Amino acid sequence: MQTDTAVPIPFLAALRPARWRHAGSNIWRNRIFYILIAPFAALTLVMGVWPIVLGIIVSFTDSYTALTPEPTYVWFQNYIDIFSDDLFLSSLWRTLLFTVLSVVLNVTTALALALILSSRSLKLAAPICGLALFLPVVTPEAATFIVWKWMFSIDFGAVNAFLEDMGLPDFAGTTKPLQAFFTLVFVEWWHHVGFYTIIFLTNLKLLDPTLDEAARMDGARTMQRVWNVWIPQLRPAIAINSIYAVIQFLKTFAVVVIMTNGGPNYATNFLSFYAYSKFNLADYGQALAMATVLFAIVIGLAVVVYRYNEKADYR
Amino acid sequence: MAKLNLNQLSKSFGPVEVLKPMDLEITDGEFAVFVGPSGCGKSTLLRTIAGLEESSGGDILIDGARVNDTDSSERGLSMVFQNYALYPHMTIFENMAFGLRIAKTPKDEVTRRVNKAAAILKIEHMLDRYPKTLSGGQRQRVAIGRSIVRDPKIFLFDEPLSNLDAELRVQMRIEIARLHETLGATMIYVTHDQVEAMTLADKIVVLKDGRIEQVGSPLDLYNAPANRFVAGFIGSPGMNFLDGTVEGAGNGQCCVALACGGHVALPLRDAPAVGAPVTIGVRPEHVSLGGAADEGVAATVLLTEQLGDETHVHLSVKGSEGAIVAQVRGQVKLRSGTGVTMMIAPEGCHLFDETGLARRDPAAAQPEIAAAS
Amino acid sequence: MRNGLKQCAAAAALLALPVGASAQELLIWHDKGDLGTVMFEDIGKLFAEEHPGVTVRALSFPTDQWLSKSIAALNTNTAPDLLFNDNFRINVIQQSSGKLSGVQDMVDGLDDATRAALPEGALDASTLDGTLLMLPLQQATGAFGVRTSWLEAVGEEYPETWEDVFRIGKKFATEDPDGNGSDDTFGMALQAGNPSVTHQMLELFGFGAGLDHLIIDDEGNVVLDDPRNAKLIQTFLRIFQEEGLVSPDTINHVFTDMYQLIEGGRAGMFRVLDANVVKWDGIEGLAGDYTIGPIPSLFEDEPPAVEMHSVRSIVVTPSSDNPELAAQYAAFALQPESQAIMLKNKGSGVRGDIPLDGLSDTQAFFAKPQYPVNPNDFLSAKFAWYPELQEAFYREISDAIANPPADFDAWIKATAEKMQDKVADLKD
Amino acid sequence: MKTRSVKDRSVALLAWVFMAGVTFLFLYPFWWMIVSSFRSQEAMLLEPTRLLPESFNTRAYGDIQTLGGVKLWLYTFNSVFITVAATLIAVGVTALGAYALYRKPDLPGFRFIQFGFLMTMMYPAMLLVIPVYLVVFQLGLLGTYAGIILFLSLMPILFLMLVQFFRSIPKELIESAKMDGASEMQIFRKIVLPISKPILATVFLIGFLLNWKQWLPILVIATSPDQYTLPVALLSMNTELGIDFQATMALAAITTVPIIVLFLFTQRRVIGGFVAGAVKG
Repeated sequence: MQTDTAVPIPFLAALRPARWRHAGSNIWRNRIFYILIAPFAALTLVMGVWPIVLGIIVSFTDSYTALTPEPTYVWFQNYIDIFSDDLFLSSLWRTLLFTVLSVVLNVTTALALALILSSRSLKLAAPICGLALFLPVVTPEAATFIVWKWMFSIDFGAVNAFLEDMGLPDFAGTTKPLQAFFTLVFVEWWHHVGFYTIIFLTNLKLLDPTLDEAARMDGARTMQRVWNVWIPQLRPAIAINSIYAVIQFLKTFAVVVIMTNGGPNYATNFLSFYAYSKFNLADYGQALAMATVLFAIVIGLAVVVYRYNEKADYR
Repeated sequence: MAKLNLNQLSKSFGPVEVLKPMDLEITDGEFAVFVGPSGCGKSTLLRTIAGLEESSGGDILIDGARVNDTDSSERGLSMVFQNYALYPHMTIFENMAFGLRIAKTPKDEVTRRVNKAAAILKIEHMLDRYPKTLSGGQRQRVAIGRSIVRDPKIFLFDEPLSNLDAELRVQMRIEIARLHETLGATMIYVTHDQVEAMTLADKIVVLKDGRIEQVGSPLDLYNAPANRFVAGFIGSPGMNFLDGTVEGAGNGQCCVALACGGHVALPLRDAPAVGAPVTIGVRPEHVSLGGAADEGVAATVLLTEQLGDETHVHLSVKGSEGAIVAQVRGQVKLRSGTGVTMMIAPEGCHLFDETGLARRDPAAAQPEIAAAS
Repeated sequence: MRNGLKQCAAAAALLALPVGASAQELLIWHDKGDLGTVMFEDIGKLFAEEHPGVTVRALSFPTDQWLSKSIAALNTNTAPDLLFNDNFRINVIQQSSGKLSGVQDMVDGLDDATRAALPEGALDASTLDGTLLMLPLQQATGAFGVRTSWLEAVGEEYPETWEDVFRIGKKFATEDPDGNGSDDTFGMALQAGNPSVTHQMLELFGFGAGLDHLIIDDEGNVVLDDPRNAKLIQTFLRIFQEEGLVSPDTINHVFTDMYQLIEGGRAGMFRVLDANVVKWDGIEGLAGDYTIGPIPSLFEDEPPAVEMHSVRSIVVTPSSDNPELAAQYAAFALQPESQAIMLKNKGSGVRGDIPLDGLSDTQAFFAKPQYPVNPNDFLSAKFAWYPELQEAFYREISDAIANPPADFDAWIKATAEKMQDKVADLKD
Repeated sequence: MKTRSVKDRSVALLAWVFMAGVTFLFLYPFWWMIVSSFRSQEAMLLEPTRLLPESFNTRAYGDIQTLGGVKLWLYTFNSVFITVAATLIAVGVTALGAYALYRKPDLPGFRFIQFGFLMTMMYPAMLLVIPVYLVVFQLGLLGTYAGIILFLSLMPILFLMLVQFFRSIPKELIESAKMDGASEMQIFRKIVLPISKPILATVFLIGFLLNWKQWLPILVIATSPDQYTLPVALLSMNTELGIDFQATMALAAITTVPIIVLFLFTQRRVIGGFVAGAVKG
């Protein structure tokens, strides 16, 4: 999702070393599987592994020569450069802050929305509401972000018109640093929360109803049941959603390109956007050094989560 | 029709040895049942025979020919799986015909054989239907039919009845027994249910932790379990175990003092040394109850299970953690807490030494004792 | 099966062909929109009369895409035959790729009349590090425009000084000059969304008012805290602090947003470029309702003037399949008949000897200047690192817009020192 | 009991009102987009939140027939062609690969492929575009449909969904076929493929929706607006090609509405597929 991308933690198991036992005959006997996997392997290598490796290599080269047949290697100079660039450091912290805020906001609100949607009182309205929540997930973000950009326009945006009708003060939208940051938090929430809600909703439907019935028999109130019966059972779903959300929001990009271009006063200059703007000016070395840093952060997080899950499994 | 020999067959998954080197012979037309608790390796053994798992050592011989490196489809076997494994996108007919069609069998031959198998299992009327419209029992029949169609040398069954409800299970058990009789084929059957094993098998192979504990006919295993595990596993309700110490031996007799009080003297020439801890095993039908006047072990009734023609009385005795079950003929009513005397028939006793092995005089001596009692 | 494979291979080969490549086609990338495309293709039709079989295709990209695509294409040898843009952007792509080899030969090969008609200023602006990098085709002038009906509505005249601008701006914002009954107008439209657009505004106001330099002088000394420069900066910051003078969004605005306000009738004062007027003449509500004039004055001793905003130039790329043909086309674009087409579509050419008949009043304002044209210092042509300095300076400006400095003098002094450090850094 | 039901009813009412508000929040931008595409900019300024257009002003739809010198139908064709081609390749290639990896994860080399794929999934997708640009350049595929389609056909989420599905096939089904004498090719063609048909349809649908949204890889790999798809054209329009608000909304509507309709018709499948890909990845 680009929801496109999400990291399946169990696949880290692939890190285990392969066994190359009597390889020759094994390969011949399983040639059909090699044939089946060949296109996939080729695609993964050409459009995945190669670019990643190339990306890391280029991050060690002088941007000016990066695309020539014999690039000049400057080794860690690009990394030194970006880490002595205040704008990069601030965008790194800003990205992390944005990620934490968004993860908490999305996971909690998605959980709340899912609980409400699964309550019996909504009846037939629930599926319609669920569809509405999910709609932004599948619609082109170029369109939805442009719409939101105009909705937040302080000149003729619907948001301020609405606030005015309600007698509330205007909202600065993307025109002031702090407000712009939160505008993006909101728009990203609007775009993604449906996905997390649906995951929670599906998990809620899979819950063991007898536990809830038992709690009901014990006289637990709704909130007590939510807190003591449902949420503990949803813990795996909360974990999965959090992982997805962390990865989702770490790479926040399109919304910046479309709505703020990193402004105002760099208040929404997130890491991937900053890297991309370096790329646009052919600063390949620094752009890919930044990409590599972000990649390392994602891998680090994934490993931590994987370790944690592994431990939890043995509990 | 074929016989199967395993020769020091073993199987490991990485460092874990799930099957320790084992020998086994299953003769032509025999119905062999692999039984054991879950995780004992019985399914792995079956799957290794089938060729679905690679063996790590030893030989598998079918009719004397080594098949370890032969593809499973060329071993001439068929298998019935626990979850039926019917192809959901094919009709019953297509399911049963699949193997033959793969083998490029002529069309009318396919039809003939499928119809024949369907007739044996009485599923002719559902050949056009899809698996999802069938009940569990019907699906199991189709799965068996699919095996029959292929006319295999050996039929393999992997816990085929465990997904069925109790009533259906009994019914299908009988049908499989009848099928074995009709076809006279060699069959290997895996189950964790010792009742199925007892009722179906010509030969039971008891496995535990990847090792064969004992091989024999159902009654051999019942009457002369080789060790404490087999003794406890075969028979329902299970054998009772009482701890004791050898207090005297000689003259072909072994005298054991029970921890719960009382003594048992068994005929045993090669008895453990005096003072050695042993376990006495006795089946519920060899435990009887007497009044306070009778000589025996004092026991307290925990509960009684009324089965109509007989009653299982659960007793608590000193020095034994679990309950001792006595199988009493007829309908007996005993209030829990009642004190009774428990009596053990010495001829029904099995003696297990410290390592759990049964100590028993050579088979030749047994009939004498039996005659004596 | 084998046939299928062949078809697949053929299809794949077809897919792998770049779209629209052909030997006798010249491709130009520019960022001047549909009118720019018409302009180049019309010149192409004239050119084809002398070179039968040649077609010229022009593609317009959004400016940021033009920049990144041109850089990437030069670096990967996938560029089109010709690239056209403002001189400072050609400088940027050269600094990011180093692939352009200059046009001295082309200029030397021009006929005498054409060579003589090329202003020296335009050639200077087309020079980077001492090499004549690009062929100037248009000299763009920046002026100031005010909505005439709005002036009438609030009872004002064309603003001559910045004090006038602030006063009129306030009235525009509060007195509903368009009479639509709603409070939706601003005094001025501006762009401050990134370093280069903000710089353009500062240059327009600064050079137009007679400054010689903006941040640094020809030697690279920081002149920011020079009283005249400081006044410009202070005035610029004041624009953002005056209530309603500009839309609060301005801090994010690039020219599209700015044009949105202008063309949508939301702002009363704005920048006018030669390139704008042809399009604006066709916009209902705007055409005929704005007065073009000199830049508001900052200093009493300077005459009212306009700014030489940029020189729009063309380069032949090394990846061109037909470099000679491309060069011929570029030179052809300097011929009087081509220049006339440019004037008609984009409001300007570079030659001083083009006939001006058939132009609208607004076009004539730029084609035949009535005011002195103060040149931009075009320091990016002199210092390769100038854009980076611009960016550093922009960070300070945008920070000051977001958090107005309490003591401006101290701020400008501190900023000048920072820039001095930055220059020292960059010179290394 | 009576008080309880009153309370229940008020809670239900509250839930209704709240969720109605939420639904409105999620649907309104789409509505606003469509309505705005029929309203002139002046009208928008006067009454930004009007729920119905004063009149159906279709000027914008006419004006965007050509954008940046390229016909709207070409953008549309590119969108459909690139999306369908990339998704078809993605589904085919990924399904075969996922099946092979699911069946024989331990074959020599397979772990490496899986590892590489895992890394690809973890690399921030947006930034992967940068080195991919360099690779596509080295392959000589810059500015070609092939370059764009190849990159778009690498779709991790499809892999997750497919592996999830293959894992759900009882392994006995395959073993049974093996015992029946079927070769691996026969198992794949006669057993696995037929029972995978529904999931392949779902995966195709989701792949289609996701690829339709793509813009950055196309923007970066394309060398000319001739190869742009609707979302990329929309983006360009928003920045410069046009600054016409009404036309922007019209193009946004053209980009979005077909996808909304497709989604509404297939929502069960799509949502189910997303969940399947996510829940146990």
